[in-house]
Amino acid sequence: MIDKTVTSCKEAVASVFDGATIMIGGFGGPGVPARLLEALREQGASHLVAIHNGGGNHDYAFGGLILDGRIRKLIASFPINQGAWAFRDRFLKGEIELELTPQGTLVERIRAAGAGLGGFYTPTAVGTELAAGKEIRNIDGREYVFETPLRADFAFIKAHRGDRLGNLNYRMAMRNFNMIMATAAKVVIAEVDQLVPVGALSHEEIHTPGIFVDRVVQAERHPRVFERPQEGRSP
Amino acid sequence: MIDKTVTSCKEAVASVFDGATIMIGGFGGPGVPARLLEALREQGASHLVAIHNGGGNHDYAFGGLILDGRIRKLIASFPINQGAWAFRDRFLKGEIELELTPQGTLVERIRAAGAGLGGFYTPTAVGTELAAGKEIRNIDGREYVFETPLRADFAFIKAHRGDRLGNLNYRMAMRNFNMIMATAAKVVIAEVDQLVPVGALSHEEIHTPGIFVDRVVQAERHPRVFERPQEGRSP
Amino acid sequence: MTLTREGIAYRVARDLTEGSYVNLGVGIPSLVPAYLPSDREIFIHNENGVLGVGPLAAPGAEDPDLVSANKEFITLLPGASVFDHAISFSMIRGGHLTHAVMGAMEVAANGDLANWRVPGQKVPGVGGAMDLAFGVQNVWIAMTHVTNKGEPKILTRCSCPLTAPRCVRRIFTDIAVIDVTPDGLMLREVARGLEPEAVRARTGAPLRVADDCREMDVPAAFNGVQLTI
Amino acid sequence: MTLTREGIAYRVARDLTEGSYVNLGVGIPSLVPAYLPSDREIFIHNENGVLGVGPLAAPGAEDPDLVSANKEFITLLPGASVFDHAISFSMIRGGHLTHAVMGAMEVAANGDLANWRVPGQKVPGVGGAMDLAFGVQNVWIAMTHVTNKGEPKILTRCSCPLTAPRCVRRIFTDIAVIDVTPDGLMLREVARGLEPEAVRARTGAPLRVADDCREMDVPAAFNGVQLTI
Repeated sequence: MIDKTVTSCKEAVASVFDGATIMIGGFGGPGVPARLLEALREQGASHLVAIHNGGGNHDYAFGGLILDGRIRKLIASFPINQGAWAFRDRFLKGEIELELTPQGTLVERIRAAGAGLGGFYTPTAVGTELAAGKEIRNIDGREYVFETPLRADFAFIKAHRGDRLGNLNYRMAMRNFNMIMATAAKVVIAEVDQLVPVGALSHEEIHTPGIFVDRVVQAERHPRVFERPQEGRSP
Repeated sequence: MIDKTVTSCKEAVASVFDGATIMIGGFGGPGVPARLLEALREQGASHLVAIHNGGGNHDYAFGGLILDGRIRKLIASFPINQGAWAFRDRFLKGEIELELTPQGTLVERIRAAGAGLGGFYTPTAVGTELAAGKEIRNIDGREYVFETPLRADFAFIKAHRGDRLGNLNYRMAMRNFNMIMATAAKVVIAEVDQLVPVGALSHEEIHTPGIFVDRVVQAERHPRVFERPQEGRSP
Repeated sequence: MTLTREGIAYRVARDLTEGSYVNLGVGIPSLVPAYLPSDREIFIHNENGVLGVGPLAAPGAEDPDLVSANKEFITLLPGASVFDHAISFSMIRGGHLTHAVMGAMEVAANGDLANWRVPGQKVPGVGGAMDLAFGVQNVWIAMTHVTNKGEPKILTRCSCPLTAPRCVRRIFTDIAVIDVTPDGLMLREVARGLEPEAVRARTGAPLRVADDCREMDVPAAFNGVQLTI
Repeated sequence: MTLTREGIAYRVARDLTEGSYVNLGVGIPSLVPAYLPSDREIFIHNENGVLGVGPLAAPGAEDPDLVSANKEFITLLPGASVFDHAISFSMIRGGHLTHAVMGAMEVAANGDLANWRVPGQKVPGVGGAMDLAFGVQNVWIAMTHVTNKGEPKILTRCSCPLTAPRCVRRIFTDIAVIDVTPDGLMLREVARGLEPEAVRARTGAPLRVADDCREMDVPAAFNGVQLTI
């Protein structure tokens, strides 16, 4: 019998290695795998490359990993959210590298990896500094910039319900990056609010089919994800 | 008050013009907008370019349009399904043009149009006759073929439930091409089994948000979509 | 008389027609929903995967899984939908949203927009700003006409890094409504009691005055400060 | 002794380990589910957007919205999911499926596969065959070893149009199991009572015999016809 569940976040993240590339889902509080990230702080892996929309919040979860000096490089669209002071500090000291990419390009690059594509042309950023040095191509009279797939060794994602086959269901705005990141990493680890028996999720409410998921762990929500708005966004 | 519903399939397809490009959803019986297609047969537009996975079934719906000589060109992956004798006849007589594309490339090209991308690189078909004459690019040691977006003037799609805002919900295997085609045409027309009040579909079971949909019409299922397997596929 | 920030938001709201699908940025644009006419169905999109956003959640009634792109706890209207980031940015980049209303640091006469990065800003962040500026059908700007120092923000050419070239269609400020046309900037409306010249004096690019240029129709409650020409 | 078509399907099923995600083509591959060991959880994928396919629907119990890629009415197992074509082909092309089992017209010693178009076929159709051949982790072929005319289908080089180059990993036929290795074809198993030479005689490419080459372990019920060497 297949059983992708593991009994603790500690066990779920045990195989993360120094230098690994990790995708981290979530946008604001919804869909942030905060318990997995806390477990990774305990676990100790460092020199990590993180792919995440923002720059982490304060001193816990992803913010905590940055604070602890465990992230070598961040690929993100908006690392200047209000709570990202740890990132700001390290970035200004030159202790963390940043690859800035527009949010839609970020998710599309991740999707390209998950979908087996070699790259794509997007109009976003043509003629701006974020396209500097990149290939520009005129297609049917419009200019596009070439973007490449983003892959990872691990994806940390968060869903509402999950079963032992790895099937996942999300509530409300939890899907955000989680659904796409689940397709683009070698090892996909899902933190869920609730483990349910196989068949409890209807065929139609499985948003991430188990084929994409390697480990599932049930964890009570980290209390700080309920905090009031901690992040801003660009205008 | 927004009301995207129309009262008949006849009204729903009235604006289709000669020479229009039309995407047609469905795979086998599930998700085939057969009533819209029958209405289009009545409506009379011709010299149409159709984008559909198969070659139509027998003498009704898309098969009927082909039989009637209304399709100038077909972009498809598998126009040799068992019921596609009308396509076969016209193709062999040189009366219909065929652009053959692998099934995954077909849906990805449609998605690219809907997502505002200029094109993408796929590994599928490299080194085969379906990539002949196309741009090949080596990316990170693997070869890919460049594919361009596929747009349409109209998309005919089929969902299970829909509301006046154009929100759509699909049952089981109905999603197939419908969800993607809904993003890639100027006018998206949805045939639904059941019109429901706004709010009857939960936020999470809306698969195609109304933003993508222009017209919704309730129609009883065409009886022939319940027929036993009419199509084959490649090995 | 200038408009207050709320007045600018009110004026933007007047131009959003029934059936608009709108992404609203932070700042003045975020004030727009309060002024949408109740008899028009308009859908607010948030790039984190929601369409059909309602009012902010009442204290104590927050759903932890439901925040805006600005990370505030929100509610959803009937008919609202949730989806992932890939679909959300397909809506944006694919041209499905009818409007994006954003703030700006600078707008150029040709529609160039600069609103993502102040020159010299040490930590950059772009979020969805570029995707919106490149993808949405109508990019509208809602901002004060001049900077805190009184310098024009509407210019012949942007000096800040661009968000997107030639993307802005309409500019709503505290003293004017200006369209970006193929022939340059066109003044459509001026704030109450102001002459077109007063707008021109505060604009850093040539400004033509539309034949039917008129006074903005905004309630007096939104009056800001008296301007000296 | 050759294997029947069911025997080939049975032999394929033995090699599908627990947790496999498998797309099965028409013909012999479509017979595989009947022989999957009941103590292994294996997920059947259909490219039209279902994962976790169960047995065909009983007559009278068909769900009109649920067909296989071959357009037969199917059932779903607990834990099965449905999705759109974009996600379905992400699974395929993105390398998420562990196995694709397909028929073939020709397989070359380097793993080239030809199974989509007979030369001279007047109306072409490719369906998902190329996506599967390019994308799936393990492309396995299940076919008769030779054509109806007795000509080898395993060749030094394919003469039919390719589905994908260098994609086949393992070939299951009515007389042999052959791996495609970087060093060419490797005979792993032969049908009961046959010598490797008998397989070699029916193979149009060099065939090395594995040190541990053994007789296929398939019940006698699947015995086909007696072969003369």
